[in-house]
Amino acid sequence: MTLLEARDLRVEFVSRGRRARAVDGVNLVVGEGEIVALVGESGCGKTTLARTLLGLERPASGSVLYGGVPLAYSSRALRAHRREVQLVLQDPTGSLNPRHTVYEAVAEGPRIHRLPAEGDRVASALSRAGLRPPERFLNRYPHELSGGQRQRVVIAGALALDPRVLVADEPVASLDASVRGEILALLLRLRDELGLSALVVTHDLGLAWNIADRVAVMYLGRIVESGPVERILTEPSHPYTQALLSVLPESPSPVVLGGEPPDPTRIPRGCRFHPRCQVLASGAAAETGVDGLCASQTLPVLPSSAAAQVACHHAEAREGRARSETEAERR
Amino acid sequence: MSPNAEGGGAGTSRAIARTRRRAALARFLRAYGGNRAGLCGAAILLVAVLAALVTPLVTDPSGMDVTRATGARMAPPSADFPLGTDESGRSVLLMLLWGARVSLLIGFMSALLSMMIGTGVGIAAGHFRGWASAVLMRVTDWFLVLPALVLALVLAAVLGGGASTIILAIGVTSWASTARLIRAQTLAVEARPYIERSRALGAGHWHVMTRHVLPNVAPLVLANTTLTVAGAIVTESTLAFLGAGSGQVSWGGMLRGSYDWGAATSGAWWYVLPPGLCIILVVLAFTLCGRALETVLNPRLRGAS
Amino acid sequence: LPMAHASPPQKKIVRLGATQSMDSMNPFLAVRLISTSIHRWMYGYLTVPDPKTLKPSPDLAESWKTAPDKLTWTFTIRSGATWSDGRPVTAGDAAWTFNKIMTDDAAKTANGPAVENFDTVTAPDDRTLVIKTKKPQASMLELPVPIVPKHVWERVPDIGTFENETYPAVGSGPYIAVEHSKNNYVKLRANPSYWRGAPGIDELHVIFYENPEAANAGLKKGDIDWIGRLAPPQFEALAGDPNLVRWNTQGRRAGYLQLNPGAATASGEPIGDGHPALKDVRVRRAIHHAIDKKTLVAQVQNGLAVPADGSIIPPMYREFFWRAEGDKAVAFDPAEANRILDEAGYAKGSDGIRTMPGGGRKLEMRFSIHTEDPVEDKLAQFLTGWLRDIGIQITTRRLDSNKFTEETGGTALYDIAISGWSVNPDPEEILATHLCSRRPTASGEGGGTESFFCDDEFERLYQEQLAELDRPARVELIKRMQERLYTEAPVIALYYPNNLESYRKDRIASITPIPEDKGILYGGSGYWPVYSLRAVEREAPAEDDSTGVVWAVVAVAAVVLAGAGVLLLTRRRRATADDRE
Amino acid sequence: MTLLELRDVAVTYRSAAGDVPAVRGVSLALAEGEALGVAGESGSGKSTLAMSLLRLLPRDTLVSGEILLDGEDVLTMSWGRLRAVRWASASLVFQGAQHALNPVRRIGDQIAEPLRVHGMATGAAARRRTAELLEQVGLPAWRARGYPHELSGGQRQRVMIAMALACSPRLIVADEPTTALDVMIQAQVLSLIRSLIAEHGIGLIMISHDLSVLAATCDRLAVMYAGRVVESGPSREVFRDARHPYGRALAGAFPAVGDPASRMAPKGLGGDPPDPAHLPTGCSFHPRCPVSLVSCASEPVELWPVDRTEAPTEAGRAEGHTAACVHVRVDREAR
Amino acid sequence: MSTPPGELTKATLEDGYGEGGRERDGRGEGGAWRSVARYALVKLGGALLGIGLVIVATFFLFRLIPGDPTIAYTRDVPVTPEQLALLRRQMGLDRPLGEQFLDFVLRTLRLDLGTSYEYRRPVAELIGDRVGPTLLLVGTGLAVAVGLGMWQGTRAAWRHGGRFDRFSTGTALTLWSVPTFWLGLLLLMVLAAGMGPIPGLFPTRGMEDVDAPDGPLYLLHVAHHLVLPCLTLVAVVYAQYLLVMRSSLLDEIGQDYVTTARAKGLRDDDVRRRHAVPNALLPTVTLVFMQIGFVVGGAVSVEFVYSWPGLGLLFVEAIRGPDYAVMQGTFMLVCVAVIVMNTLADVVYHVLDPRVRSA
Ligand SMILES: Nc1ncnc2c1ncn2[C@@H]1O[C@H](COP(=O)(O)OP(=O)(O)OP(=O)(O)O)[C@@H](O)[C@H]1O
Ligand SMILES: Nc1ncnc2c1ncn2[C@@H]1O[C@H](COP(=O)(O)OP(=O)(O)OP(=O)(O)O)[C@@H](O)[C@H]1O
Ligand SMILES: [Mg+2]
Ligand SMILES: [Mg+2]
Repeated sequence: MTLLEARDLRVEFVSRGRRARAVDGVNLVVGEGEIVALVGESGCGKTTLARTLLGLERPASGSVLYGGVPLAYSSRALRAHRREVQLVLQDPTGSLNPRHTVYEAVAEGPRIHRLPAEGDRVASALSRAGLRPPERFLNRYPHELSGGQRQRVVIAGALALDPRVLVADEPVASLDASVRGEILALLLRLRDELGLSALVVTHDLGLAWNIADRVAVMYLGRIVESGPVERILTEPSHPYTQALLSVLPESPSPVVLGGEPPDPTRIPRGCRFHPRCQVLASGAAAETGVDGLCASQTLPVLPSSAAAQVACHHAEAREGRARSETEAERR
Repeated sequence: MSPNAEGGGAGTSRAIARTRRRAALARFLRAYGGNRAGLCGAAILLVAVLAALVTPLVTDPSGMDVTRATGARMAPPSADFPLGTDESGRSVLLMLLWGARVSLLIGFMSALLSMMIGTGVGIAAGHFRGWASAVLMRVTDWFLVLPALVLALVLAAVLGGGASTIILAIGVTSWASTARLIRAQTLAVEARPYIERSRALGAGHWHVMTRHVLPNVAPLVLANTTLTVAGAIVTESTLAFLGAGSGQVSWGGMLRGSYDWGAATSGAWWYVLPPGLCIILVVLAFTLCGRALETVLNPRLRGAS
Repeated sequence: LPMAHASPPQKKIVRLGATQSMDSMNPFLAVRLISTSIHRWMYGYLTVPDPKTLKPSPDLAESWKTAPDKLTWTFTIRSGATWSDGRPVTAGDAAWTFNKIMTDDAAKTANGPAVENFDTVTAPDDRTLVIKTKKPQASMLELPVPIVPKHVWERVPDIGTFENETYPAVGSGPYIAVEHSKNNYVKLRANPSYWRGAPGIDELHVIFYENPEAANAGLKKGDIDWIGRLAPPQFEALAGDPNLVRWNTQGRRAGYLQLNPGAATASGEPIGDGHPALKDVRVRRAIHHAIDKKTLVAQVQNGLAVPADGSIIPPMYREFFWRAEGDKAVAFDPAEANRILDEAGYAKGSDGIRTMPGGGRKLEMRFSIHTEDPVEDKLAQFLTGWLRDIGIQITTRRLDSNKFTEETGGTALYDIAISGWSVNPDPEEILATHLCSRRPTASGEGGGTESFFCDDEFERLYQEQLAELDRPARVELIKRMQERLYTEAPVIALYYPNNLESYRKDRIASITPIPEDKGILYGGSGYWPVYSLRAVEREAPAEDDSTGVVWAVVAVAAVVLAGAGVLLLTRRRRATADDRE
Repeated sequence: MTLLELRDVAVTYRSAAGDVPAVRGVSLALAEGEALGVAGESGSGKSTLAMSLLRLLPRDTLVSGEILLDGEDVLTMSWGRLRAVRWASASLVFQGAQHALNPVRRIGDQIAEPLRVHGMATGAAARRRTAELLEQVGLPAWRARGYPHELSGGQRQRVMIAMALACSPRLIVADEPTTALDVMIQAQVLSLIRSLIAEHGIGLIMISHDLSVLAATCDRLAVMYAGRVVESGPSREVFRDARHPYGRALAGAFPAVGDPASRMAPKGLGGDPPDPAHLPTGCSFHPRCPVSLVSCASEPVELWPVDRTEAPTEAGRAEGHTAACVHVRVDREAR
Repeated sequence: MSTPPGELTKATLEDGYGEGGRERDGRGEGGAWRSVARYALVKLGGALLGIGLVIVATFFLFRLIPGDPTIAYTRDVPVTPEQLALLRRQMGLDRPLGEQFLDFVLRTLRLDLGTSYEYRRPVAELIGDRVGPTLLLVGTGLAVAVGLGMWQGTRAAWRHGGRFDRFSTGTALTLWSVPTFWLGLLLLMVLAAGMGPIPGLFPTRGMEDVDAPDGPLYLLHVAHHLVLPCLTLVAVVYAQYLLVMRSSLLDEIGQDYVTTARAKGLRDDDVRRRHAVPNALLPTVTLVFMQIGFVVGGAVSVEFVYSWPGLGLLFVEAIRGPDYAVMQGTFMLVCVAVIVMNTLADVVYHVLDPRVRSA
């Protein structure tokens, strides 16, 4: 069952007098008890998408649905929405007000929503986030905690509202490698124990492999490939996913894409990846005869489906050819 | 002490807040104690404020009444008048003490006014976006560059004499830098992820401004107010000297008096020097305290020095 | 230094310090005392007060006569008087000057009222000036109008904007202005062709100080030679300097309080918000009793004034001065004041403040003074103390002079106010300021009343003295008017400030005051003191300018040296910087 | 030939709150043309170590031990000699290139500055060399006229590298050169570094907290914990077969995508990083160690060779794989 | 684009994205200059707005004064009600406020600042006479104060905590606490009037004396007069520059690029001169200009004490008058001048700093 859904979402900014289409047509669902990873390089719109899902950003078009109901932007509706959907940010140090104790940090949500039995809520949220016994931490300040503990406090702050979905924007990127696993394990455990769904935004494919059920690869405001983690990360169809996987340190033959991060104020015509596409550059696309299409024909927005899907002329053509070949064989 | 979390929300949070405040205060005092200049300033201020507070208890205000003055005119220091007398035979020492009340009061009140305007405008301009903030900033910048003393003189001249006018004139002309500072700090605070987190928890403007921004800018406001008091005392004396005085015996007023009655040319140093030195001392003390507070409370500066 | 010290006769220079600067060099526009004084020295007037008697005596007008209708005046212009450019002074110049003021609004600025009553002014020939007035005008021989050279001024297109800053300026007075550095100084040179003969010095410099303390310092140091119009503290501060002569004489001025006696307009409508108690003459008298004029003189005027035992005409005018004597004199006597008030039914409350008879309004009054006047400020402090002793609470209001004039003269929004007036040799005008007709119109305009006083007796005496041509009889009438003012107390004279000046005796050999007996040096009417100035002969060349330059050179050298030192130091540092980081 | 040798280097910061021993006795050696990776969590003293190499620490910092650069001790050099050594013999690439470049000076000037300072080239020659360097790192020569803010993060990092190469030093110290960069840019920069090292035969010390990155770039790895090296050895070995429990945890934090063992099983290390001002006794890792023994709290540890055959040579300078864990010693002794 | 105001903290984004982290495309200088021009236009707009605000504020401030300007104008001169009415009509006081305001604005734009009550001369002319001396005093004072302050600030920051730092910061703070007029009076009493064994080295007043020498000696003459006023002004204001420079440089000292410069083998002096100071200087410039208002305030007291024939003195005289026309004119001029200076400084700063130039 879908909990949180983005339907044909578009978010735009005006930056330096130009329109930046940070999110440019995204369909994405997070099902109940599901962990979805959203990956992509810097500036592709991951954070914007996450913020829009929380109603922190207003979409230019499309809508955010929670439990099938489109989100309204009255402050009452937003507040209700934010009880169900919670955000965990990348930088736990920054996410905690240095002048607030752990207690106050965790109790902030319940106070805003005027929930009863604040103290109990805080304590239980802390212990669920793995800070046990909670009393030990209550009146500490953030600077008296380690990075991992801080991130746990942030997560506890979200848990204190009993949300159904956690949107985590790079939850471990600023943590030490050794601590990273602990936080990821916590997310997994919360899913198992509380049935909490999560959308994890990351640029780290290893993280997706570690905890996600599904992965969506984003490029320049669009999801270009999505599907189950095992399928996408082992047999990527989109050249971009392939490139991302290939630059992981251990991989044998890295495909380093040239150029700088793409610019959302200047989205290329046709396939938005084509100027950097190594497949197109290597001539492989020409072999399948889609090189013309790549530069001219815009790809449709991928639907929000749980199955593996890809937005690439070349992949489609190859698949099409493979299908026609099998069909031909069958025939 | 470890408050019992299960023991119910309100009590716990209050207990925590109390320990937290006590710990913060102790930490602050320790840090402040490490600042020698700041300690010096605080000591001088303590003496000045105490003197101002105690004066009405231990001395008789009739000493300020020219019709009851007992000394000779502009008499040099003597046993009866340790700092000599003024042109009406009043004790300069006594005038200094009573003048401290007015100077400090005007300093504090105008700094308070300035701080309230500055903080309000600064937080609003930093928190809200769009035209409202733009307008606020334009006005702030305008007040910031304008020559405050000139504007204060005009205001004092236009509104007529009196302590409240002086307070108003100084307050209205000195808030801009506070507002600038507070706005910058507000922007910095609002850029912190914990504000985003707070919003994601459902917080509204009021919550963000009062729970996050205000406590974070408060120390800066405190430090800045201390500096503003210093400026206000100097401005008051300058206004008094240039003829826009409050009409009460203040240090600036005494300097004006010594000037009007030719104390300097007739060699009455005891009438010219003490009020000026008092102003310097107190202003310097406020400045030192303000700077010490800034260093102690502002982590950015703490890193630098 | 290339300062050529030519040995031949050293110029005789006297430098006068003034704590005011010129508002304008154009005599049609200038109103400040400093400006009118300097114009007095630059231009001839029809008449000039006699240095002994202060009565009008011939200046540019050699003689004059009036027609029996008292409306036509014929002046004979001095023959042989010339402008400093060599042209003769003629009646045409005078006629042109008066006509200019009469016909050009801009030219009225300074002396408009003086010619208000003029009908025509003509010059039938070069030596005859005929002025026809609409009504008889007694002040005809005291016209404060400098006569300007027609041949220079008729080329001026717009008097209102003309600065008259071409030098040397063409004039007919004892001095010629040769240089004016705005807000710095005016340099005057003796007029060699002055009809009385050139003054005894070569140059007179008037140097403007904004800061009286600095002026004092300048006098002591010798930057200036003479300061006119000193405030008592400044005068006191100059004591003990062997090089200085301190000139302390009776002044023309009276300082007094005005008490709102129930202000009304000229037509009798009450206006303003004066305290009702002040309508009661007993209260006004009680206040008079509560004021210790001797202390006031000692404290506020540093003893450099005469306590007022009379009314608004100072004792300097011996003829007209009236002194309260015997039981008429109101002595400082708080007990008496309290008695009067108790008797009149103003009961003291528990706080020591009295209320109106039968309860009601407290005797809480405002005292209006000017902002930025230390003397008035101090006076207010004393008044507050004394009146509290008789159960009247005073709060001081400091008003800028605009508002002060408006509220104490027009709208009557005052209870007690400070006042003061310089009195001319003929006191008629000062007495007239207490006439009913001087009260303002309903819109609060015009008038020029000094007290909102309106008293039948006073009014009657005034009319009588107008018609009285016998001087002793007139003097008697005027004294009775003063007595009326004294007893009715719409104004309470406090003191008559002395005229305080000082000059360096190592620079100024002699100077004749006006009047010659114990008179005023600067600021008196006429040019006698500056005309009679004699400088001390000095053998040594005036070193002052070159010393300034020497010092400047020293200063510059010091700065350069310091700079070089700093540079050297940094060099040295750089050399050792190799082993530092 | 040894290019750089650290002998028992210790660095203690002086701060108002007391002394902070950030580096506590590190011995390392680097041969010419070799690439050494230093890994460790935040606060373990990596940057401190890097800065001490050129004596760039705050004036009042205490530094002891020996830092031999080409056999000459950096710590006892005169300032003049030190300035001559700086950049000419060893250069630095900092973590945050946006802050390490002077924002108000042109890129070309900044690259050419060390050339001028060390008298290697001036005027046109310096300009030519700058252009050459820029091209080496894949930037067009006209960028020399630009300012740092006109470049992206990756480009700036490349400018830093070009600058580091300017005087053809024999050693480059790169302190987290890719941490702030995006995946793809990170790959670009890393491949650039790798190729430059290979081409010029420069010695490299690369500092990172990402063991996987180091493993792919460096020949040897050293893992630091609380100011000490706790494991060192050839990079493959340390990454795949770490013997110190901390090294193992670090290596395990980077799963191989596609490896079923790590699917839905993130690995991590519990506990808090130590506060350098209040270090635990004995093995400073013992409070977090999953396999700690009672004796770990008291007994000091030193780097023991992992290879049982190898003799316990002077600590740290062994060519082979060493680790500072009692289990290593116990294993050895068990043989 | 269409984000509801207040619904997000754009500051986060501004800070995250504004700091020049992104690729820039305009590679030629042309783009940069266009941006400077645009910036200058924006600033000019701001300045015009500020000046407009000054005019509006002046009008209402001086209209707020209870009291009739005609009465003020005719003070000391007996006039009849008819004359007053005429004057009122001439001054336009009988017209509606809006019309009066419009008239005021138009006249101000034509530099017609009214007529002085006291001098009976156009205020603009009076101001014209006074501008020179004030420029001389403020200009010299500012130059010396800025030079001295920045030099000391640099030294102090570079070895912060050292003896020089403590000494110069302490001195500066103490001097900053001194009321300007008081210091002026003391200096006047001691150095100009002479006291005890100290001779009066400097003139007691003004900018020049009668018979000032001509030619180059005149400059010396004026310089001699300038010493004390300038000294007073500098003593009180230079602390600001010292402190600003010091803290600005302290900020820079911690930056990585300074470490890089040291790592490159630069001398300590070169690190400071070539790297740290230029960076610290840029933000200081803006602050320096913002303080001009403060300097002008100080100049008012100084001019008063030393009878320096400048605008400040005119202003004090006008306040004492009160001569509202002059007060109003001087106030407007000073405000406008300060605004213009600041705008200029902003634009210059913009041109100088490559970071903001193309942002
Ligand atoms: N408030 C904003 N104003 C203007 N542009 C914005 C704003 N927020 C985001 N953008 C632009 O939208 C694009 C997407 O930004 P976003 O932060 O969503 O990327 P991201 O994928 O999270 O990147 P990263 O991995 O660096 O966090 C960027 O190009 C950015 O410049
Ligand atoms: N100037 C200083 N004064 C006092 N302590 C310092 C100073 N600089 C660093 N430290 C402390 O020294 C320790 C080591 O710091 P260092 O920067 O070397 O760590 P690091 O391994 O580089 O960490 P990171 O991965 O975060 O860069 C830390 O605990 C740090 O707090
Ligand atoms: Mg992001
Ligand atoms: Mg580091």
